[in-house]
Amino acid sequence: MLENVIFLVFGMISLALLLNLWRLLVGPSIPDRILALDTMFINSIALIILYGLLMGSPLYFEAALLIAMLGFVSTVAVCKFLLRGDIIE
Amino acid sequence: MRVTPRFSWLPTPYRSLLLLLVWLLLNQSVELIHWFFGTILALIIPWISSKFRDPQPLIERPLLALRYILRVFGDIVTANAQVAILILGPQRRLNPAFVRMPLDLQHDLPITILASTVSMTPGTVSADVYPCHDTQPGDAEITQRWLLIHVLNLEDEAELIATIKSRYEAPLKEIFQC
Amino acid sequence: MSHLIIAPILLPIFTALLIMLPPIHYSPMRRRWVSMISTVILLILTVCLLVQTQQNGVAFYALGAWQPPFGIILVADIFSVSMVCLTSFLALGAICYGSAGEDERGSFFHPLFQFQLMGINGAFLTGDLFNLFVFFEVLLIASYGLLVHAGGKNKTKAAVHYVVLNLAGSAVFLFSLGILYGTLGTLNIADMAVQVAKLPPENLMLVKSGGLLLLIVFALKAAILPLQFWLPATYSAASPPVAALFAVMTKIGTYSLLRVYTTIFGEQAGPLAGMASDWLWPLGLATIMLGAIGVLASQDFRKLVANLVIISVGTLVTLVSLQSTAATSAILYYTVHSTLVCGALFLLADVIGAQRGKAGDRLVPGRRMAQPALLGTMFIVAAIAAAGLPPLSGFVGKLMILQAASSPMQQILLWSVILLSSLMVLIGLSRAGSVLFWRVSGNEAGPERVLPLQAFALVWLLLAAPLMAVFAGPLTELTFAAADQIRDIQSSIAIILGDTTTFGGTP
Amino acid sequence: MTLLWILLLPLLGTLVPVLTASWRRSACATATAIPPAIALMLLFYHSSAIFAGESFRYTLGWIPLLGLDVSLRLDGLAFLFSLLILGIGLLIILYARYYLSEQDSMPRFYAYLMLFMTAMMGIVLSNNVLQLWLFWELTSISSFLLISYWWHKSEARRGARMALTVTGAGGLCLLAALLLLGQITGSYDLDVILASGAVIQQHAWYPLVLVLFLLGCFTKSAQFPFHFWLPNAMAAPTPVSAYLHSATMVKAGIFLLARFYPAMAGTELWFLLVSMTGLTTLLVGAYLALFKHDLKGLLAYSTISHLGLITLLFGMGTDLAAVAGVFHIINHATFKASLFMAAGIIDHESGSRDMRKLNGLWHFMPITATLAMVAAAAMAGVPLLNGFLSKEMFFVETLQQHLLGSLSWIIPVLATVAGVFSVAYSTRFIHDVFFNGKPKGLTKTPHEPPRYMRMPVEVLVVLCILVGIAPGYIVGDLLHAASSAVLGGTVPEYSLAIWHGFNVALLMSVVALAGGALIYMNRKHLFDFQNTLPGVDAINTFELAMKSLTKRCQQLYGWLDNGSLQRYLVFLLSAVVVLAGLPLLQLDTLFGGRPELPVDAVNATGAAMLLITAFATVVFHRQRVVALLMISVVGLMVSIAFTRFSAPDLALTQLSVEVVTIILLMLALFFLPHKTPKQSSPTRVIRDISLASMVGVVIGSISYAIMTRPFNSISDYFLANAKTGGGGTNVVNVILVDFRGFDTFGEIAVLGIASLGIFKLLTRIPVFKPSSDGEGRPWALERHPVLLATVSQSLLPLALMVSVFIFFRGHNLPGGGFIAGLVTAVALILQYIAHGVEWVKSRMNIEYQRVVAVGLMIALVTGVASWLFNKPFLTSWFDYFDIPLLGKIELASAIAFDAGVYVTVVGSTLLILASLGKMTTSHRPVHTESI
Amino acid sequence: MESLLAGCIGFLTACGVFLLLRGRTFPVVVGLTMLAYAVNLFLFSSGRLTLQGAAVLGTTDNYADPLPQALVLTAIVIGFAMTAYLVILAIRARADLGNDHVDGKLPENESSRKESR
Amino acid sequence: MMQNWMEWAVAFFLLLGGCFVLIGSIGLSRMPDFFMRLHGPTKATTLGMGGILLGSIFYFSLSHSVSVHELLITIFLLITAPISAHMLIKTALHHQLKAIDRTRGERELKQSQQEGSGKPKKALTGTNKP
Ligand code: NA
Ligand code: NA
Repeated sequence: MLENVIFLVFGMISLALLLNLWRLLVGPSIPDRILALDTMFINSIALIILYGLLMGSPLYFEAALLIAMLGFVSTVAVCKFLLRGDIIE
Repeated sequence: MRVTPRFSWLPTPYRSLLLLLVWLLLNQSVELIHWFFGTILALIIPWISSKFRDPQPLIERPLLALRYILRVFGDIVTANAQVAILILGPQRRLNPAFVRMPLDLQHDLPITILASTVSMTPGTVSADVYPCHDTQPGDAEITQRWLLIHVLNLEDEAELIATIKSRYEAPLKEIFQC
Repeated sequence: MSHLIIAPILLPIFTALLIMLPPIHYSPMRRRWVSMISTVILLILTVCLLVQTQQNGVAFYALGAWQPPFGIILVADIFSVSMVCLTSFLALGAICYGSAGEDERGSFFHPLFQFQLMGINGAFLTGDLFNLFVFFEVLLIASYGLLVHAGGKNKTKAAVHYVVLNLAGSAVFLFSLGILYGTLGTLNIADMAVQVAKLPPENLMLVKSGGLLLLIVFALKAAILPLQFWLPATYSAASPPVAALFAVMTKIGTYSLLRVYTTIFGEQAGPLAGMASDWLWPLGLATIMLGAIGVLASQDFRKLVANLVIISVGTLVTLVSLQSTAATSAILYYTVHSTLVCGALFLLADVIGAQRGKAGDRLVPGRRMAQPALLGTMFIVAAIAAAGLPPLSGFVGKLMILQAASSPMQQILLWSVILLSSLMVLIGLSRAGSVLFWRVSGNEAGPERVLPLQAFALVWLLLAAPLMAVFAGPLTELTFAAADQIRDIQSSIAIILGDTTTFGGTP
Repeated sequence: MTLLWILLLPLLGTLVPVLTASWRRSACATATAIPPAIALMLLFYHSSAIFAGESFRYTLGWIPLLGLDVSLRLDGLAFLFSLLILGIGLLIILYARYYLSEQDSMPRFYAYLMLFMTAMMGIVLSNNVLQLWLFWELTSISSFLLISYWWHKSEARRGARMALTVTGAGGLCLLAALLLLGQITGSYDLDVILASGAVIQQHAWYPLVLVLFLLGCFTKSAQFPFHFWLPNAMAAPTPVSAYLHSATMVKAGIFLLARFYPAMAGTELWFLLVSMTGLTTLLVGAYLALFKHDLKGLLAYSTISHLGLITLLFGMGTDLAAVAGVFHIINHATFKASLFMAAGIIDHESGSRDMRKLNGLWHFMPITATLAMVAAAAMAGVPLLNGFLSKEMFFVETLQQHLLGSLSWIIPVLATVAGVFSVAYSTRFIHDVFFNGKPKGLTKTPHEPPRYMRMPVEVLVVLCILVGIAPGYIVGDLLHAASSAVLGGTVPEYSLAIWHGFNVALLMSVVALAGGALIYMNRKHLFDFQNTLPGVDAINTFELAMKSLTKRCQQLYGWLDNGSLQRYLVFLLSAVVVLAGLPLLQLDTLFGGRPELPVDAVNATGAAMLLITAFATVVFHRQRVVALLMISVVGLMVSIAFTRFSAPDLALTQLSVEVVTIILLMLALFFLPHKTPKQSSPTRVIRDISLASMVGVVIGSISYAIMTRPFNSISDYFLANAKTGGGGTNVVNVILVDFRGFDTFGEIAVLGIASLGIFKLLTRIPVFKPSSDGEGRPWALERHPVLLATVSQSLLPLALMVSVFIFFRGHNLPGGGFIAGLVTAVALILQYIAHGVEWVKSRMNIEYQRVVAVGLMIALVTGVASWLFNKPFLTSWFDYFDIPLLGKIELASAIAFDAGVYVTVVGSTLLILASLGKMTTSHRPVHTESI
Repeated sequence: MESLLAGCIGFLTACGVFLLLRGRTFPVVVGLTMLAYAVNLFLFSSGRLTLQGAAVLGTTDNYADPLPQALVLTAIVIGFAMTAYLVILAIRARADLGNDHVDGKLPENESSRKESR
Repeated sequence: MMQNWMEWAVAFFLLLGGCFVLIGSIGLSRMPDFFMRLHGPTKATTLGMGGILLGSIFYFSLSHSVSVHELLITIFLLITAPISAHMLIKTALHHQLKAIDRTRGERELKQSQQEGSGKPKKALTGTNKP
């Protein structure tokens, strides 16, 4: 029963990812795209956690953790770039 | 409010506590050895990174802080539910708005916490804090600052501001005694 | 277990790090001297290693004590060690020249130089294909850094081309590594040779495409037609000592070609044996001709020298395709000769350019030189050697090359190309010399003089030409020994993988 | 051994003038003359034995594996030439002492001269053909130096280069010929080759060999049609002309003909090529000589024609002809050298060589005039002079031969015609210079030269006369010895008598003398006729040819290489398609039989996202920020794929590297245009698309073929030994730090070096700081948003904690030094982003390049430490310790190595990003040199 | 699955190559980055695909081939270093040569009009 | 029994999380202007992630030993998500993205941006500084 649930959730997240992708592609503005990217990062955390569940192995936790950290940094960096051009000033 | 830490070797006790917790979480064990190394790291790392910390008001009312956190968690759940409904519901019923809210808080840390809370909770995202000032060491200029909020579906501006002030800003002033 | 084998890799990086750290890195003088002294030590060590190898035959160094084919190994045979010797010999000249002041025209000259040495020596010594990739990258990244030393538009422009091309090349290298590992299941070169021998037929063609991708990689490094266009701009833009050191970089490409296609795809490789020769032979000859054309087309001396490098590469590649002991031994001798001569010529171009004022090394009338006799003599020596005229090393090299051709077909093609190209080189060099030294405008010379260190560097490199001719007897014995050794795959495999390993399948 | 000394002495002689440069001129000259003088004595010391028909050998091993040894042989022919080279050489030294002016550098001249002398001696003494070739080329080089001695004169430079080019080309042909000879006979030893004439002439390649060989000889000996370089070599100082271009170097080709006579001569082909070339040269030279107004020009062409004569003699293939040839070599050397020196004297003392100006010099320099006249008479073949004798023999031979069958009579006729012209130009040389009225427009009044400048001429002229009167006594033995050497033993009967009675040959001589005089008298018409002919200036033609060659090469090169990177890349990628694609065509099926894994919806989604975003990156590549966002999704998907296919370490690394790359690219984008202008033409785009898709197809199919093939690799060993041998359960990490730690060592070296190079690139860079973004929007005013600043401060310790955790677990679980390092670096970069460089620098002032160095040093030292235990570099060590209360902990050398990795990564990443960031701030990186 | 991955690798390669052939430095950098992704996947796939087989001892019974993973790790790091260098070099070239064309000079057709920034 | 109960919990949390994640993305895709799109991801996602992470915590706690480190990710997201949103909305404001017309308080917003530009900036130079 749990497997089915997991697959169902997989489906939801895949759908979510595709919606993000849609937003990423159509934009229209760059902030929209960044928002989509950021969301994508977060959703992919969910994806990886689910993999961990599916494979029953905790080995993928760090990947998720890293995405959480690094996704934030890259979003911030892009925003800083759009705001100031010079992200390390 | 107090900015200078109680012990020089332990600049940020609560942060160290948090770090120890994090270490235990990471290693997923409460064995002695992890307590040992965790403590060491929890002491060393804040000490190393203390240079990278501008003087901020310290937590004076830990229990209050704990209550605040719990309350926020509660609000998050409700907020998410509301937003979910708003999102799924018809859009024309939504009436978004930008709201400017005067801040009684003056220091960066509390303001940050407040802004984050606002972003987490009912249909609001804190957009900006202004007038901005670069947080350079030394110049802690105290000015009246505003919080700009975007609301997904605004019924009553005054009420919203009132809730935020009473529910979040006031406790924060309490916690940091500022 | 002699650690001497790995010294040529570790000493340079140690020196580089030493130079980057206090207290050395504070003063230019300290950086210089540490760098030079360490290079001298390197030379001594490599010579010792050569002697050792000559006495004890092929030896390998299992890093981390993990036995091949599982761990990475360094292989010391006469050929590889001779290349390492060559590198350190050349390096000493270049580093001395650089220490005459060029090194202070930019940051990190000596560290980068030493890193480059590490990379080159590693590439020569390693017995593991992926490790070869790693060392390629080491020497490449160091060369990127050195290429832009002392700045300038030309350097930047050349660097962009050089870097992008080599990045693409590295990608190709990785593709081919993937193919070879995915089909042979190993990375140790000797073991690959064994695996190729017992390859199931359905994998043959995959391995072939992998092997030919390697050919592209090495061709790019070696600058073989049609992948040689980057070379003239790059080498002529680089700062003199760097260009001098670069003279050996193309040889890494040719060396790797030799290594891979005599070992992995050697006689034992059955259907794949000598699969590269069909491509290398025509391309090599074409490269020689193109280099010769370039020599005549060059409008400044550095470009001319760069084209000499291309000719030498073409010659070596052609020899690689011959796959015979005589050819291999010719490769070794000619590599050493051409590398040193071209290195010297790059340095010479610089001092000449400096003394000719605005004209620089462009082939136009220029200011009278301050030391025409000294530079003229050096030029003539270098030119004679480069043109393969007697009595210097080039002549011996040419004899070896011409004698390496065995079948009539080879003789007709190889000889005509070689002889024609050397005639063109003769014409080009005599033109260059007469313009540079004889077409002077005005009578007063400039203030520039050759500095002692520069003079030493030039003499050091140029002395090789006569010496290699005088001692050609023992040297040719050495090269033939090296050729026999490198071509006797069976026994080197027996040494590396233990006698138990034998070729299955079709020998 | 003495043979070696005969060769070595002139070589040492090259040093003498250099060492004695500071001495007085005469002293220097004398010193220079000593070594060849000794050599000459040594030579004479052998003379009796040589005349007795002996020959000497000397061999010294040099490069046995190439069949090249120092191998000398002294026989009659070698003796004769050595005599000429050394003897005339000595005279030239003496002559040059007075000829060269004060501002000419005499030591340089002597040095070159001695070098040339060495080379010539080497040729004539060689007993190994490779060694012979060595010296042959050496003569070309040294003659280049001598001709260009007055390098400030353009004609000297051009003449020198022309001579070098022509003779150099010939030399290369000769080399080919000699190598082929060596292969045919199986030895490069001259004795062997000469002994195996039959084998050579039967061999299929004989024609090729002969042609190449003759090309070598003819270019050197200025035979038609390669004669043109010789007159232009007259730009050289006269001693050089006298020595190289009359007596010695031009004779080298003849020498080769003589030397290889036994091996090569005697065939139809030999006769045809050699004699016809000789005949043509004889005529052309003789004819053209008459019209040269330049004294040396006249002598040059006469030399050409005499060389032709000798060639013709050797071409006839009869023994007597050969003897005559040898004899004429001697005679020509004597009179022509003396004539050149006389011409030099005239030039030297009257300031001109133009016969239109030079007239009636008899009154100014009677003695020189007499000498010149005698020599000229010898050249014309006047009886009682040496020239007459050899020319008689020549005429006789022309009558003896029947090589052209019924047309054989043509040869003597043409020979006579040539004789006529040679008389004519000799007459002109005498009359037009020493008589024929008064000198016109000379810069100075001519007078006799210094005593010793004239002496060499006197010596040679005396020789001419002596030989002419008493040939038997003077040159009998020499000629016999030389001829026997040429013919390989058997010398035919010949008499050196002056008077053979009335015969056709005598008649021919008479006709020649009379006709010559006749022609000279009414030369006017001939000159007019000649002027109507279009004159070809060899030197300009040559220069033009060279120029056009260069131009052609430049055009061709420019056409191949237009300096466009895109073209180079197209070559590279096409090579990939061809070389990797062709084998695939022979691969019958891609699928290798290994069952495929099932595809589920999620993977499909992931793949779809990967493909779409990759495509979007291409589509949006001109809006750079958007492209960046797209490609970061690609990277994210790739790392998710790694996660999916059970490579967590890869996923982690890919992720962290990607984020750093994105940050880097955005830093870069600040200094680059934010949009790419549209530029590629449609055709270009189509070309690129097709090439790209071909590469993609090839790579894709290969990877499919590999993935579906059964596989066994060395990896099982790693799985088996990771725990026991490497002390870790994360096999990938154990491979990285232990099994293949050396790769990692190189890898972090690359990272460190890259950061150094980047630092280098960024110093003294002229930055362009845009004031607004792509749409021309001015930048926002707030530099460091409060919220971000505050949060990033509190994130730092958290991130450090995490990286410590990742570092330590790496050995047993996914993670390790590299990833930990990147996490730390990113956390610090976040501080840079949130607070700016100044803020960070004021808190942490470290020179990152030192951090890099320290990191690498840690790794290096860890590796070397294993030497202490007499283990190879990077041999790992680990052990488990039981600490009371705390429990069991593992210590491993791999951890120290990984620490090195960690520090290097942090250092390099920060060095790269921070120094890029620093660029825009007020302060520059620490080293302020140019890059 | 293999065919899907192979297709992705091929497509990534194609896209990377196309961008690599553009005339400006930045697209070239992006192209090389994408090519690097393709290369990494390719090299990784040479060890064949395994599900639920992370090469951590004791976590599973069929391990993925760890060697290619190690190789890819090295390749990633080296690729990062190289890309970084190229990026900075692009900046340098823009600063030195005044434009961001890979040949340092704008092609004739647009050298006339001002480069868009 | 206990086991079963835990499984139900896992399923519940996972489904909850999945739904919220999906809803967040739906909001992202269908909201009319940027500012409204922002709400979905920043909120729904936090709870969605929380749900999934809780699910994972329960799952591993029942299958393996107790596993709570997913909490870390939650903490991280709670700290960072608002800041990302903040930076994004700042960017949007800087890019002067249009909110839909019926958005109230945009006038004050413009005004605020004027105020925001309090002190002039020194760092802004458009000139080529060698
Ligand atoms: Na800055
Ligand atoms: Na900056």
